[in-house]
Amino acid sequence: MSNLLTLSDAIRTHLHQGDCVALEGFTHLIPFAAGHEIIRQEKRDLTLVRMTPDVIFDQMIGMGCAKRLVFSWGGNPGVGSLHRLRDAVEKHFPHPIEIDERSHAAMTVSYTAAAAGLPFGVMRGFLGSDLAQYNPNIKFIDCPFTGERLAAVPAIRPDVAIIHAQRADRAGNVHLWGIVGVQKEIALAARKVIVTVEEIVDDLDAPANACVLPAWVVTAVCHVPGGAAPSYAHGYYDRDNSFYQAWDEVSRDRENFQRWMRENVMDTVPVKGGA
Amino acid sequence: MSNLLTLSDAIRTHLHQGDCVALEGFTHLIPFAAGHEIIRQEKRDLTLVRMTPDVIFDQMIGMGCAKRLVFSWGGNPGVGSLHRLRDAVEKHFPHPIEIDERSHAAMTVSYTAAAAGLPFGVMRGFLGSDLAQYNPNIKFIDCPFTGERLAAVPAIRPDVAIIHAQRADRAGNVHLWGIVGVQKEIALAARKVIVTVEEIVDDLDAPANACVLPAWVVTAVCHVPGGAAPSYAHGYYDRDNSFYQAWDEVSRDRENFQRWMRENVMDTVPVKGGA
Amino acid sequence: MMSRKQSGFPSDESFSSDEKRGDAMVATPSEVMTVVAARMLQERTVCFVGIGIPSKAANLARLTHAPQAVLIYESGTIGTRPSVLPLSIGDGELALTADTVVSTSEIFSYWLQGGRVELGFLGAAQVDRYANLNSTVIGNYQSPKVRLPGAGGAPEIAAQAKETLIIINHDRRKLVEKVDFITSAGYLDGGDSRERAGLKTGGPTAVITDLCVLRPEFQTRELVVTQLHPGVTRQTVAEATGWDVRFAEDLTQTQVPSDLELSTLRELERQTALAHSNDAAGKTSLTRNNPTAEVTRP
Amino acid sequence: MMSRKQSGFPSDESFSSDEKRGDAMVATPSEVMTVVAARMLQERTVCFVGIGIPSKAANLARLTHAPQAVLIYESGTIGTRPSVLPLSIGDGELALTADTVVSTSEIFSYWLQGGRVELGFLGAAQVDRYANLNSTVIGNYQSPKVRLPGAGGAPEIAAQAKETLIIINHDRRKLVEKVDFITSAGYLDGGDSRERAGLKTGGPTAVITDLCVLRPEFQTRELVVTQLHPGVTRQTVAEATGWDVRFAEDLTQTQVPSDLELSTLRELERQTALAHSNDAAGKTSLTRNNPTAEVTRP
Repeated sequence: MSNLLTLSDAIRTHLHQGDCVALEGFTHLIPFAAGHEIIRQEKRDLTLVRMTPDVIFDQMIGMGCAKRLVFSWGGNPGVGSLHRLRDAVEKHFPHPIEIDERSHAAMTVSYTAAAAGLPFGVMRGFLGSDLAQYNPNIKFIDCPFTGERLAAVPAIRPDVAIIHAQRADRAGNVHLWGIVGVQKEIALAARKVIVTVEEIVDDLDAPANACVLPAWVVTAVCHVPGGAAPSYAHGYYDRDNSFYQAWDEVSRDRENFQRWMRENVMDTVPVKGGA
Repeated sequence: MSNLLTLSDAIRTHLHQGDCVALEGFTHLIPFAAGHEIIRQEKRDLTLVRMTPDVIFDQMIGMGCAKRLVFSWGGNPGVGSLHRLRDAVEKHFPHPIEIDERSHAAMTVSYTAAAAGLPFGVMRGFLGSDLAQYNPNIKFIDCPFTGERLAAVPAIRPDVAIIHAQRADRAGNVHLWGIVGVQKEIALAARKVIVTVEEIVDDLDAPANACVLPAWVVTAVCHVPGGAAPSYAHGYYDRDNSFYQAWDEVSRDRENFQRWMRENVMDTVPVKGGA
Repeated sequence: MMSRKQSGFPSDESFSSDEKRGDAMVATPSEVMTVVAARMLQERTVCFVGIGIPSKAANLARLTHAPQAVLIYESGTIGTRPSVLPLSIGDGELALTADTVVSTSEIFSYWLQGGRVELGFLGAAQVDRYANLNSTVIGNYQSPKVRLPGAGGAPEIAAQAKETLIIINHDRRKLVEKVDFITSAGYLDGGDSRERAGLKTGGPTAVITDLCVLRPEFQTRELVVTQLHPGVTRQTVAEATGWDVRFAEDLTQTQVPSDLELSTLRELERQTALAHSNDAAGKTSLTRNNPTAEVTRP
Repeated sequence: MMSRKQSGFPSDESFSSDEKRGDAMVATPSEVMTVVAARMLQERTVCFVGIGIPSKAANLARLTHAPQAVLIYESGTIGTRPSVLPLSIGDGELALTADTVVSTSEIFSYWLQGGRVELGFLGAAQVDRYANLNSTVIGNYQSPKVRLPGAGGAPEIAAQAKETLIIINHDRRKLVEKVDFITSAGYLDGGDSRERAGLKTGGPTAVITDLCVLRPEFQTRELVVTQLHPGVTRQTVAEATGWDVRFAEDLTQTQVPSDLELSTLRELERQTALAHSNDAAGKTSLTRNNPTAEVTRP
């Protein structure tokens, strides 16, 4: 083989302008390093997909990568607003973005439908909620057996899914654990999958029924230690809660934000690693 | 608490005449001891649910427990026919049984729909297959987004699900591993869940993201070492392949079968164990 | 009444430091709100918990009268017993202390939609007189005055938990006649409109604020004040409510938080602050070792 | 040709002991069938494998020319590399040697229906001239003459794998004009009827018997003989086929199994017999120890 690439090569080769790209990780294992590389490579017109946009999408939106946002909860967890997201939605800065807004449950149903090769998924939801009024991607169907009215949401099949995991072996098999979120689902939902990992090991030695992605479903594995910071990687490092708190101040002001991004993302050397 | 019971008490208390009962375990961890206890307690008019009826349902059907069978593959794995199942379907002995026949995939969709609280599940299937003609539980619906024709199957929500697992702790939390089949799904699909286990331990000490059923979703835990034999319990004992081969001869003849059941099941003392 | 921070959108669940401290054994309004919410979580209840005050209340209940309450967080942790409060919904602490950790999709399908959750705690930016919740926008959806974080897990918690409790700071901008946007259904237009919309669960049974408790009136489903917190007058509540709020005939007084409740709550907050300041200092509590043994210890 | 056991329903995939042995380096018809099936599994192919000859052929391919073929069994094992052949679809050997073991529902949803399977191996009691498969009943469904085991995973493998190979002993009762019951769709009534029924995948590309290989003819989709095994005549095939079978213009001869293919196959069978006789003697190869380390070693 192998599917081992540098992060820079993986993003350059596999993510194109205008793509639909999902970066998943539910608080845990958020692929920050990959998001920064996308910003550095100035990918534009992306449809960004993530249940919880978090600081990583705040940065990508603020830097002009996003044409459209598919999401379900766009706050800074435990802190407050995502100011760059709000600035884009409320004031169209740096440019307007389209919003495809759902609920957490609906996002997971869309991911699992795509992973299972189905065009849509069924859930009991959105009855009485205004979300369905504003989002044509939420429809209602009747159960053919009971007649019950249920919500239907279309599969989300990104061009590229990017996740962060704790480990891969040299063959490119990936193992993650702890709060595994929807990473397996989004990886199997997408056409291509890029995984950044803390560590490359000789033998995964994964426990029974662990969350493992076999190498043959992974487009690229990139060795990026610390690639989830300031979120956390269970067993490697903690969430940097102080960063999330500090981000509120950094991101409130456009120029302050841009300066921070220049100094901390744009002018930094891309993370090395890979084969 | 606790939910710890003897197998005999668990079956007596929680399984009633005429119930719909699923016994799952895909080759691995088949709850044979529980099936034998159902036979000994002469439960009748049961709707028996299992993807692969296997020898355990052959025995229960032959002993007259079944009114109806919901299944997807009714052979003796690696050997041939289930003769008691065939005798019931072909010759109505010991009495006629109704058949609700699906495919493996459809059974798993019905289980996961029930576990997820939905009245039905969607799959791409049964196009061109005669099964849909004979089974009113297979219908077709159109995707509200793409118009694609897909199969729909109703949720299967048994009154009781019975599974076998490797271990439980004293609080009644259950841990199984290896080929986990559809045990978690059927456990969460059913109204009541009985779990027989090889071992009761002080601390499950289960690995990250293991297949664990919390005590509060388990109606009864029964300590039944060897409860899966002649199938196997990964980490405890192997599948007794010679038994499965010998069963072909035992089960071919009605009287031979009945003698064997009398000697090996009916006249034996119920397995002790439990609280 | 004591000074109460009128916090704005959307960081309304954070606390000012003076509130956190309070006088020894004299509860702040926020503490009263948390204690009252905790009391409503009965022993052994399976509870779907959001971050912020819901998480604080649920863990206070677990550490006092409901040690066997089962807490589920949407990140996938079931039966979690955090020793400090998580700052985010997916903190490692939640995984380390859980009975089991499953995927987020499984949490919403098998556990919430599967009907296994008895009680859901919800917060919101707005709640209206029929207990509908808004966490989406202030103003118009297409060109919002304030873009709030959005739905998250709330619409399904509101629809699928057997009952829900709403926790919110009492403020005319928050308790409104009609929410700008129904993110999560309460009783919709009141009466049987919730049932007619196809919702099968009980809906909100209480709105707990830092001034009082409101409950849906039988039949009309309008929220009425059923319980006033210590030192709070009807007038204070009426002035802080965005509709002409009514008071129940059998209006009761909230029992003052006990020393045990308050000391447990404050100790939990102290430990939490300590742990998070350790995080900030770069110390690592999640040690790196064999993944096979590190998570999911009951 | 050599004696060939005309086995009945439904244990048609078991072998008589003389077949198993064979003469050194002279292949039995069953061995030829297995070797020919194995050759059709290309390196790195993701293959959904059933028990019996499909499993034997797939593992023979893995042990010879396709070491990186990915074998998936419906019991939930992905990337399994058994050292002996499983007797059942869920043998512990499959779990012990897999890259990962997932639930059976995940196998069918994310992996098979998800479109990740390139090749499916299928057996059946009957196959007809349009490659439809019957594994449900002989005779009438409601009052069958012979009740067969049923569908199992076959309908979805036939519908969702990008292509399928069918392995079956050649016999007039098995290769029939029209199957009694379509369990798994082949080309239905021929022509474009498969596509018109909404099936999106390629369907069966070969039927491999112990006499020959049949492939669907372009456009009509009727199975025609494209390849004869060593020593087999057209007449033998015609007499053993339940319809007026046609032969391709460019009919070829099956290459005799190589010494490597045969010796690998026989060693695999020998190891399998040995392992299963150990089982019978009550010996335990799956030792009991820490569950965290015992399964899923790649």
